[in-house]
Amino acid sequence: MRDRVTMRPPTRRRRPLHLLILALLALGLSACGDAEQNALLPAGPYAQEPHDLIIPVAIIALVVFVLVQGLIIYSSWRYRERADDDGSLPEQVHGNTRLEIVWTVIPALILAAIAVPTVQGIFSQMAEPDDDFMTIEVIGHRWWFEYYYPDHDIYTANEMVIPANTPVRLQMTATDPARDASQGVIHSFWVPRLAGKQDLVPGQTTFLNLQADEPGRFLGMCAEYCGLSHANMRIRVEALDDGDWQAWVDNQTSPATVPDEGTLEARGRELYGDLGDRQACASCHQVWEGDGSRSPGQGPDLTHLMSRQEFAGAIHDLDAENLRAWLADPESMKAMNYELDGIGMPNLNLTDDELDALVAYLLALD
Amino acid sequence: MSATETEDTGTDHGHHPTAREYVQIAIVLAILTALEVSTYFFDFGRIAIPLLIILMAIKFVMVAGFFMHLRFDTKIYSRLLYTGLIFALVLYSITLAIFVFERAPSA
Amino acid sequence: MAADAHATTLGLDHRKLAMWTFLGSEFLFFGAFVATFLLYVTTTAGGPGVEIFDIPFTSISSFVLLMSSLTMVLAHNAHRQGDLRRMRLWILATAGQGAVFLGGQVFEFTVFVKEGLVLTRSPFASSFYVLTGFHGVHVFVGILLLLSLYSLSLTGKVKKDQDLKTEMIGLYWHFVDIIWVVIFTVVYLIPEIAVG
Amino acid sequence: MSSTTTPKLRPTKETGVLSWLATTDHKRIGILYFFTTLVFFFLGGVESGFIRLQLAQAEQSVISEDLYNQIFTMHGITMVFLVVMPLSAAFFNYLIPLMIGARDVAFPRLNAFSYWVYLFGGIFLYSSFFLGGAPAGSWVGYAPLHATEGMSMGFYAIGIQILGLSSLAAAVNFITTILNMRAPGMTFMRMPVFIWMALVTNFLLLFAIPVIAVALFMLQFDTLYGGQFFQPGSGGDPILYQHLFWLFGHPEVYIMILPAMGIVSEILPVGSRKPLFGYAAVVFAGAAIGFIGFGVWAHHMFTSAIGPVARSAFALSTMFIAVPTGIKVFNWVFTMWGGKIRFTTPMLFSVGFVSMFVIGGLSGVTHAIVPHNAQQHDTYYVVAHFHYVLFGGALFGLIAGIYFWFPKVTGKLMSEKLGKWHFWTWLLGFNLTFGPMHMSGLLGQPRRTAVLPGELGATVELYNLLSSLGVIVLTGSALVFLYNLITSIKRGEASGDDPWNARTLEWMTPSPTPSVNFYRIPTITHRDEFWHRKYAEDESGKPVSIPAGASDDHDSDGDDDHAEEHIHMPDPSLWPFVMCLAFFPIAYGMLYFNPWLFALGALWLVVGYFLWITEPLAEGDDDDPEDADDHAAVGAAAH
Repeated sequence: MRDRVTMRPPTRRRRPLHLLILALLALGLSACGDAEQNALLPAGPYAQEPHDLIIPVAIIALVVFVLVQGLIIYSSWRYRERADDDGSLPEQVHGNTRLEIVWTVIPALILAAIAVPTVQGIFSQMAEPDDDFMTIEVIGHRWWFEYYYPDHDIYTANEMVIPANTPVRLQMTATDPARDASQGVIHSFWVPRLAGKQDLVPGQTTFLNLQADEPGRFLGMCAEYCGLSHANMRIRVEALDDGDWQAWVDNQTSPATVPDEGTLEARGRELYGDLGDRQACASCHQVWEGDGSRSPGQGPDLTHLMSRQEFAGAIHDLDAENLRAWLADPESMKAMNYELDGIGMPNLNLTDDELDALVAYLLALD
Repeated sequence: MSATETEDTGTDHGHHPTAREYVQIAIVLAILTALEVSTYFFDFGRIAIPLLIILMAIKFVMVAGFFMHLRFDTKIYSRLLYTGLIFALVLYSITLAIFVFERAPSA
Repeated sequence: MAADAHATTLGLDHRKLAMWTFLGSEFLFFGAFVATFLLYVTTTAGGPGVEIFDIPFTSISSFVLLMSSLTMVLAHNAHRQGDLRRMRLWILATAGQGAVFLGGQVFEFTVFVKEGLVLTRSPFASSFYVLTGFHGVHVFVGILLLLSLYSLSLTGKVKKDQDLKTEMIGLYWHFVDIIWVVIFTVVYLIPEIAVG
Repeated sequence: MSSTTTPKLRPTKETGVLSWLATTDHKRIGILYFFTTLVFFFLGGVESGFIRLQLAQAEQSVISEDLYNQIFTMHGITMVFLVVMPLSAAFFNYLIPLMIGARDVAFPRLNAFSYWVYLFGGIFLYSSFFLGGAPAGSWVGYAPLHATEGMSMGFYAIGIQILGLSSLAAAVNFITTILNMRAPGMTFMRMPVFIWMALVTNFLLLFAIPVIAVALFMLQFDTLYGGQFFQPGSGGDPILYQHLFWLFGHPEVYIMILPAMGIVSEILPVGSRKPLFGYAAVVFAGAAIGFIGFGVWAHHMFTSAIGPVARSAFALSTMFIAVPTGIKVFNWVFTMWGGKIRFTTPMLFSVGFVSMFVIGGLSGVTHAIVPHNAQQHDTYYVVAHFHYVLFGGALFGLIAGIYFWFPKVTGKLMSEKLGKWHFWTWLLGFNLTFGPMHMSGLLGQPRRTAVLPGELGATVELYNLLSSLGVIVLTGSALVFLYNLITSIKRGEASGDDPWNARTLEWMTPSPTPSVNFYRIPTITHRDEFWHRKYAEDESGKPVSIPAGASDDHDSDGDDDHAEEHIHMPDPSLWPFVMCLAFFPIAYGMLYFNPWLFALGALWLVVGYFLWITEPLAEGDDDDPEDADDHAAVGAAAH
């Protein structure tokens, strides 16, 4: 039979195809200067390894793709019935055992070759980093991420700050019922340029390694559907060089600013602690002013709120206007249904005066 | 209208146990059950659990083989039943093994 | 018997083949519940665990169910010999034993609930009740089938030569019994030794 | 039972609504399945329209997050459970008896039961839109999120349970039919590949449906009655749900694709006018896919809480399953090789199937690269992948089947001109919609998000816009198809009995198929029996036409003179329909925890069952009531 057309080992064609892939990728990347969430642009070893695994596989897949599609198109064209056909039927070929063996064995060999580095990669991705690493605890809430730095006793939300060039091991779980009235659900932590994703499971601990080689801001999102506002549960990772990192730690470990008596900010601080018959901010949030230990509430820690750039699941820039709109009517800023399920930020029916004071206070928490 | 498969034709299996044989089987089953229950009252030590599993398997095969006529019927029935059983055993064993040995993805 | 008016490819009756096919799939059904129970056998959330089981009591009701398989097969035996009267007797005996088993289960559940093991108490409680409960539902359906067979044979709708009908219900009944053989060992006896 | 009653051919003129409600004719049930899936396909398509409208541009809010979540969930459920699976069932119903030379399925009333359960399950699911909101938790319904969401997820748990019951009953029925009702001489290795794939598919259903049934029962208990199966607060393990779901869910993928593979394996030889290349290899590869398909489930959980050994093992099994898949693809291509291909519409869709499926298969292999799977998982890359498998694969194959067997059902041809328009716009629209998703996924776009985040960048936005434009093309294409379908039913060109010069038994009967299927059951001596009755082979393997009537066993003419006497066709019965109505009170009773409603339904079910088994029969009937009841009771007994 015509058994010439079989799979050729892909190695011989690697070079031009590699170029082709790179060209395609370049096309994909050309317009995205702002693509900090691009899995094809690894910025650290834990994103680099999967990337280096997938590229050769993609090349092999592309070879197979071209070959098979070529075969389909060629045989469609070559063996189509022509206008001048005599109407006779073609030879009734039933099969060819040798060919069957060929296209069983060759794919099996290719897959076996891919399997070895895959398994190695699985173990090296999941193992503890060899070098000294920093642990950060990640807790998935609906719908925001909380970070706790056990070495420094720091709580923060939405934006995770890490030192560049240091391996970080995330120790992750989802809200437990003791902490949060609402049931914890599964989330997934995904910052594509730093690492692949790993689910956060309530009641269990999972781990994820990541590392940024250079200072920079890296974007990510929750990648496991977690309910109403899943789309609004975003992640920012800010990698800082040593100096900035130290400054950040120093700031975070210091108590919150207490505004001077008589100022608008001080009025805001009062309201923060007491809103009369309405739920006080302090019943869910924490502003640590130096006394006692830090213990988080149901909502994000606000001690150094203004050291962050974004809020509300990192979907809004942290500025006076947005803060005010958020306090006035949270559900217009982010999909939530507090009345129904108690998840998210309630509408406290604040008056204009109260809004002014609270916003002023929050803006002072730097 | 003959069947063309290699499997035997017709369900008119050669043997049907008599009522007396059924009772004898039931007595054996009763004795095995008594043995099973005795593990609760007496300490069998480390052999208790293997023993229970073996007794369970024997009872299983006896009920299926005699009361359900599997021993005397066409093999197709056995294959259907035991395919399901083996699928269930293998799949759920793997699942439980993952829970026991592979629960948390820590190194 | 098989092969009524039409010859079939395998020479088997459709109904019997279908029943065995269905029974094969039932293993996957009960297997999932048993696996869940095993996973949660110690997950009691501070509530009652396997020590709550009353092995002597369950042994008796298990024994009753096991013996109902004997009466079932005797019913089929009688029907095969064309003795509808004796068949009906054994059918009633089988259904009666099934009812005793179910009664025992209801009693067992009631006692457990009084001792604080309610469905919502823990994963252990949920998996125990749902596993044994679904088995109970199978027994209940079996009883319904037996009673329908009984009444249909009274009205002459099940005839002397239609022992396949009895055999089919018997297959189902024995299967439900087999499942209990497994449950009795895996859910009651072994955890009692290993955990309790 | 006996056949002592007078010889009678079943009356063919049965019209009116009642005749459809009472039908037990596998062909009519197949037609019912077909048109029902069309309706659900329309609904699922509208839902996808909303999804693409919302994501056409970044940070849009055409519909609210809540509604978006409901819509993408219902899109998935609809397309999987209410379109692709039942559309396959439509083909099973119509074709299995015809292709194995039987007059009906083993249990005609159980067959009707399956259809009505499916229809009512679908209606129940969709009623959620009017009863407080549809399920909003994706088609997987992961716990614990969905174990806490109350009513809407109750619709999910109970609705899919009902649909599963339909599939399970159908699986038992079809397995019995295929094993036990083949025409004399039709050995396993003479069965058409479609029948083989139907057999494998139904075994997959048989063993997979009980697993999802358990998962859904647990979800239902957690959601509605305070069960603790997946509640982490009391030690429940949410990962258990994932295991159970995917123990079903992965075989489910093959349940959806194998029938289409079977269809294509029938059409490619006819279009190429030579036999299927490597029949045995294709059959065994299909069986192997089905078997291995049970051993790869955890590859949907590579980013979940499972350890490295499990990840490695499932990576290997996942790669392994690519081998039999590849075998099939190469055999299809070599079926075309050396043929004289007539590119009719069914042939175009079949070749399109192979081509698009290869893309989906290759991206599937990349998922097995676990470290990188952690990047792809739950992104649009995955969305692209499974649409290439299920849309480019299953749906292309099924549409090929529609064009191919349309003449069999109606005796008319669908318009080739419109068919070609349909194919090329379908191919274009499909690739435009789903091709860019590969890239948008790798560039960081997660799936199941109600907004397209602007921060993903202009490239991702562009790709999303292209995807949304693709849906417009697909919509136009679907309208062409619909127009073609309706006008061809009304005034299509007469097809004759064998318009494609086909190979398998169903084309031996007149088109449209008479209600008895075969006036005389043929005796099978070859694979591709019908072809061998038309052609002999000379020494060089070239087919030589056998003059009509020369065959010694020529019983294909639609001539009543040769008809067998005592043809026994199943009697119509209303009870399957009436009995299935019980699932409404049962389902709503479970949903609203109303024991009286539930008891009413259970009683209805039991009474219906009694009427079913005691229904007087004109003739002996092979129908079996018992096992239907077992399933029903299992489904009904939720608390």
